[in-house]
Amino acid sequence: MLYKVIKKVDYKEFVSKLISDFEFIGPVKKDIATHDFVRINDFSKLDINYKRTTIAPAKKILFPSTEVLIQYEIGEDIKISSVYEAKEKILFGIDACDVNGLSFLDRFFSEDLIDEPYFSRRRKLTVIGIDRMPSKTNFSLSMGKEYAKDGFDLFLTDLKDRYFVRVGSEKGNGLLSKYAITSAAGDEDFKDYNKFMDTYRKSFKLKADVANLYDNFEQVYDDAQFWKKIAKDCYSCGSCCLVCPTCFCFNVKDDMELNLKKGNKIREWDSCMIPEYGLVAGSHNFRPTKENRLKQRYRCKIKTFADRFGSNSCVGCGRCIEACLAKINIAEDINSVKKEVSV
Amino acid sequence: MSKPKVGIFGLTGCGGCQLEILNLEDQLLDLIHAIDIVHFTEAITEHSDNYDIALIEGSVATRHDAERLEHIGKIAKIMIAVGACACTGGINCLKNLYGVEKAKELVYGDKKGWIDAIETKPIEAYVKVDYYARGCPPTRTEIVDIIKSLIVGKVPEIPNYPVCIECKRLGNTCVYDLGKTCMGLISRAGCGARCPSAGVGCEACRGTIDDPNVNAQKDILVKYNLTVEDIMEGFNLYNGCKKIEQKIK
Amino acid sequence: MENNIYIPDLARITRIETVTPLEKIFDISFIEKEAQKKFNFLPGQFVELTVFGVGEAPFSITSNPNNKDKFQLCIRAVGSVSKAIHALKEGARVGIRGPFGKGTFPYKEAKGHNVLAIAGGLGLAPLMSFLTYVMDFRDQYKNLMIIYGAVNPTNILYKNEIAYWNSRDDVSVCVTVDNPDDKWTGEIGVCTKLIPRVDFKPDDTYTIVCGPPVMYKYVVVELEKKNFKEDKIFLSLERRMECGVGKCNHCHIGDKLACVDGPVFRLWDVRNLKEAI
Amino acid sequence: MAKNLNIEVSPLSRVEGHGDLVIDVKNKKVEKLMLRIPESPRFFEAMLVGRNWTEPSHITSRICGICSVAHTYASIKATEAALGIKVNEQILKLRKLIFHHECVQSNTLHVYFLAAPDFFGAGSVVSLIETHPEVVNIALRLKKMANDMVRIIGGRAIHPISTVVGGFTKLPTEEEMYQMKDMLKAAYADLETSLKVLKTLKLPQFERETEYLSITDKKDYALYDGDIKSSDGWIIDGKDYLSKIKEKVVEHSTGKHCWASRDAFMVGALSRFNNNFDKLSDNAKTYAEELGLKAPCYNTFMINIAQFVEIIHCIDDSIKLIDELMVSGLDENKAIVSVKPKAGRGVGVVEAPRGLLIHDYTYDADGKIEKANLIIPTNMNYINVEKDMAAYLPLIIDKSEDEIRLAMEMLIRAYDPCISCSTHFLNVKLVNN
Ligand SMILES: Cc1cc2nc3c(=O)[nH]c(=O)nc-3n(C[C@H](O)[C@H](O)[C@H](O)COP(=O)(O)OP(=O)(O)OC[C@H]3O[C@@H](n4cnc5c(N)ncnc54)[C@H](O)[C@@H]3O)c2cc1C
Ligand code: SF4
Ligand code: SF4
Ligand code: SF4
Repeated sequence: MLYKVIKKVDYKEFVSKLISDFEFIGPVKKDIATHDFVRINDFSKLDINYKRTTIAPAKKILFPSTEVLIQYEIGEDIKISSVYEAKEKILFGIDACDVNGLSFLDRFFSEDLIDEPYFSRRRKLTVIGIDRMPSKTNFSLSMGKEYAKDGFDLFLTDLKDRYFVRVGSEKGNGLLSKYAITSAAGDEDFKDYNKFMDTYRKSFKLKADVANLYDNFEQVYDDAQFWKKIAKDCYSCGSCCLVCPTCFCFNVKDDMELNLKKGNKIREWDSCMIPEYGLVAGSHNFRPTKENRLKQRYRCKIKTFADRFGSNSCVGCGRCIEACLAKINIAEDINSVKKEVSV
Repeated sequence: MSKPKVGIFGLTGCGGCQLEILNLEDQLLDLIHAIDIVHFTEAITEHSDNYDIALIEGSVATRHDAERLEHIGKIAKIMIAVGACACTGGINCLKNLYGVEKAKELVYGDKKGWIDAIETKPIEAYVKVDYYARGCPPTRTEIVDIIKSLIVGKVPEIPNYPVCIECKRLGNTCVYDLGKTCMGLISRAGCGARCPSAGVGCEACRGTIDDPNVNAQKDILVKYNLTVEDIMEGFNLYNGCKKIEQKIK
Repeated sequence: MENNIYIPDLARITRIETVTPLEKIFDISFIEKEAQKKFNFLPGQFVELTVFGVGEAPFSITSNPNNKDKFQLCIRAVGSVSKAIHALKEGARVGIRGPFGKGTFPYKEAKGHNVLAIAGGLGLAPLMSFLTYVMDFRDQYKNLMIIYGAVNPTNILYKNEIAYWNSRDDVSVCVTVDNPDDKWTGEIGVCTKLIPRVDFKPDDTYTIVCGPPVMYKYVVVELEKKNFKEDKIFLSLERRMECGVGKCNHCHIGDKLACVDGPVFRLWDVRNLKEAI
Repeated sequence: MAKNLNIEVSPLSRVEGHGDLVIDVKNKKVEKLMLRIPESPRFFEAMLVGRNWTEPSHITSRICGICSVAHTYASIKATEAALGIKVNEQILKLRKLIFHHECVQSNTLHVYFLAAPDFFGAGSVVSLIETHPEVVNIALRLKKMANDMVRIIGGRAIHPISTVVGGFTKLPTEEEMYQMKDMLKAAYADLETSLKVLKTLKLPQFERETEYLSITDKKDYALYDGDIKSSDGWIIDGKDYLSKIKEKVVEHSTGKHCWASRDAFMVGALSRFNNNFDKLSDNAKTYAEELGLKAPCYNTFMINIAQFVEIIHCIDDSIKLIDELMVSGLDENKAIVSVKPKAGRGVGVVEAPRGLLIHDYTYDADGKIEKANLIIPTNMNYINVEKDMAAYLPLIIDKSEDEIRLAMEMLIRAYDPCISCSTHFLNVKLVNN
């Protein structure tokens, strides 16, 4: 990897140029409670010091909450076409666990068959990550996802008077040479970087004990009492899934215009926490209770992909914890699994 | 079903649902080509007693309403309840909470005998309802979706998940985070999370999802320093006929 | 552009046969010759069928994989897509994606062994592509036995095929119904009842099962009583599917996906997938 | 020619809600003539009792889907008056802005969808699509513009959401403000075309002078705020409405009848025009002149023209309001003022599209409603409608039954009676005092 530094004064210049030259998406204060990743036209709107994790994860840029997969026109012939728009965009200011979330989706949507609607956008997306102190609910350290090894073009770390820049791709390097004044990172910079990372890692308040989770999870899986307790307050509202940077479930539906000539196949975010998710013909539901569903979600987050990809899909960003009004907490529940099996 | 004959009828309500149909603007002309509107008091003079689909707005609040509804029910093959008043009784049910006789007395005094008013009920209390376009008012998209589905021959997809899903799809800040309360957790989505999007808690004008976790709602309320009564007040607004409070123990 | 995995190929319904009050069989062939040529499926695989304007749903291919110029689906009218296709006429156009599913029936592995097929209701349809394949290469397999349970005599699918199997002495067929009518002379009751009568050697037998979700548990119990081996039993599992290509995730079974890893699974795998049956 | 007539139109179509018209003529003598409202009364005054101060605007908005913004604000203003709340300029301007567009929406609906088919001899807007597609398209565009305005500011086109006691729960974004301005400007072309079409219409010549009631303001063409003014020469503060406006329950109709200085009065677009025409935008004044509408005007059928003129005024004034608001941009911190419940009475008076609308609430110390009284425009027009009919019928009595039926229906429709709201009732006790 290439390591560089950029001075704070030059940083502003750099980002402002990107904002004027590209479709630039970054964190903006939305209201008293949250930030959102939206298009930015003016440097002053950018606010990288967001405290919460921002409700809608950046996945929405690549995998929008509703999108048209294909379009068709019925006449003499039936014409079918894809319609996804794909523009060069810069996604700025997502933190390490979100970068890891994106990497997960990259892998997921390319596993086996490639999801073109996703990748047509991904290929044109430049990701500039930035380190920030963990929020209250962030436990990415426990999940091994507090640091992004790849999946970005540039990754910035704030070293007070300058940014330490990890250059993750040729594209990222190109941007730097075209738009920024940088210098190669030296010993001093690395020292400060290490100091920052140590403090950063020490700042995680929420921890999840994932040791032996892979096996323990199977052990508690059929323990109805355990799940009853865990899921007691769950509304089956699905918020946890929709805010998750690595949740990918969707529904597909056909929508015909009233003229009955043109139609779309649309996909929209779905959640395994809502009852319909497992419903099939004959009104049989494979996951009829909220307990079934919650443990399904946990399985998907903290087990399934350990099998499939060798690493869990949960990046520990803590969004689901913030979003859950029933105060269901995945990190604490991971700890409960451990406790249940240890006692 | 090709070009079905459709009647649009109003019982006791505010006319907003019928207006929502007139508000289709971009789609109104397509709609008129796709279906044959044979009855629509609010918009057209011609009327006919020959229709396949009846869209009913408003709740049953007089004997006259009940008679008309039963008459329509005998003719129409498909009955669609449009709007909270027709689906759940809607805001009209507040009258029941107050008491029909008492309400007559309060408003009409000694002339109350002139008034034909009975306990408010949703239309399903009198006729079999096939589909519900819920909400106060329902969204035009949903009304159109139901009609479209019937034309192309599919079951209309009415969400049975809570409003939170739509909030999250839209990227809304949860109104609990704005320091207000919201019924969205147990209310049926399909409105496009209009209220939370406007910074106001959901008032459950589309009723609840099939299996709401109302007990959790109670627990949560305590966490947010609220009581069941607080939330029931809100819930009664559109669901006074449903007596959901009996579910909350 | 055409690498969009969600774009279906256009196909035409060439023949419709009403088999029961609920089910119809559809012969389908692609409009583009190229698409038809490319379409090579294995027994147990399924397609995603679009009725334009209505939606898409997964259906198992029921025809013989050796038949290259068309394929067949047997569809029960239960919901939007299935009812809509029932309303279509011969010549109507539909969209097809697939074939999908890596988990197929053990048409190769079972060669040289006995084959026991157990079907409940509509579950016979997915087994048909395998069974017709076995019939084509009948001499490569040992004994073949088909146990089929239907709700009542009118709901029995593939009556011609059953009659044909009955006419041959190298196939044994047992059909049972839950609710017999006056004319019914065959077996009565659920299909699990017939399993104890199977006299195949467990080590030498491949069993394939398909039926409604509730059936599997009971069938498996009966099979195990007879010592049938977990790795020689294959179950075709149904789940809700929105995409068919492993992206929408609705068909999760434990850590696997029915659409990609299935829909046919070995009992050994199913055992290790929580909540599979 | 009909000597004896027995007309019953039930239900009256193209009016919001249900109404029946009964005319009985024997030997050219009018025996019976009445407008009957068989719809269920909805008892809003009863529904309101005991509700928290946050709710009345949501509840009363449901009195009428067509004038939900007007009810929302009559209600909010009554509550704010009772709780002693003053809102800031920004809130006030946004309120006027959203208020204008209910007027545009409703007037468009009435002029183009409900009344126009009569003048073009079409049975409904559906037939109008065949014969006059350009008119229908203009109407659809105008309505969409107005609905979009209400939706952007209020969160929903019918029964707005963000409009609450104390201000707004959410403000339009800067982008939306400019978007609204563009939409408004784009509407002028359609108004130009409409003018040409309206000029070709031959409205019946029928004059009957009556008392005209509306609100009035020193600066504005009063819609959102003002004192109550009568063409008979008096002006009162809204809260004193009971000193002038009386009402009673009548048997043949569930809508109450009202009167003020004389035995009947008129409210709505024509009253507003007659009382306040000098406050109209210059542009609107020009349009009025071109269409031959001059104050005072006593022709009931001209209500439709007054409604059209108001559309012009509202669009002109909206652009002005947006420009004023955007001078310094919208300030999130001024979106809403804080509210504390206390005991008290408050009256909210606004102009709904159909005329004067009054909400009158009394709150207890916890901020719950003790007593509510609502006066609705269609109720106020009742007697006047019947008097118009009685005066008009003899003029056309020589026509065929069908023609008479149509002429009478047109006359009633000119008032744009919103019957769904008129079906709810006044507190009888108040009538007695
Ligand atoms: C691998 C595989 C192979 C299959 N093979 C066949 C086959 O060969 N033949 C065959 O007939 N079927 C087969 N099926 C089943 C078939 O896919 C379903 O019957 C089909 O998806 C139904 O689609 P539909 O649009 O007709 O029904 P839908 O309209 O989707 O509804 C079907 C049923 O699902 C439930 N449901 C679904 N969505 C909702 C909702 N939103 N709200 C409430 N209830 C809901 C209801 O109970 C409804 O009756 C197979 C399924 C799989 C997974
Ligand atoms: S865990 Fe929380 S966020 Fe997730 S579905 Fe349950 S209540 Fe909703
Ligand atoms: S499961 Fe929760 S903590 Fe894990 S990645 Fe998803 S939202 Fe973040
Ligand atoms: S605002 Fe209401 S509907 Fe939206 S997420 Fe929060 S609780 Fe759910």
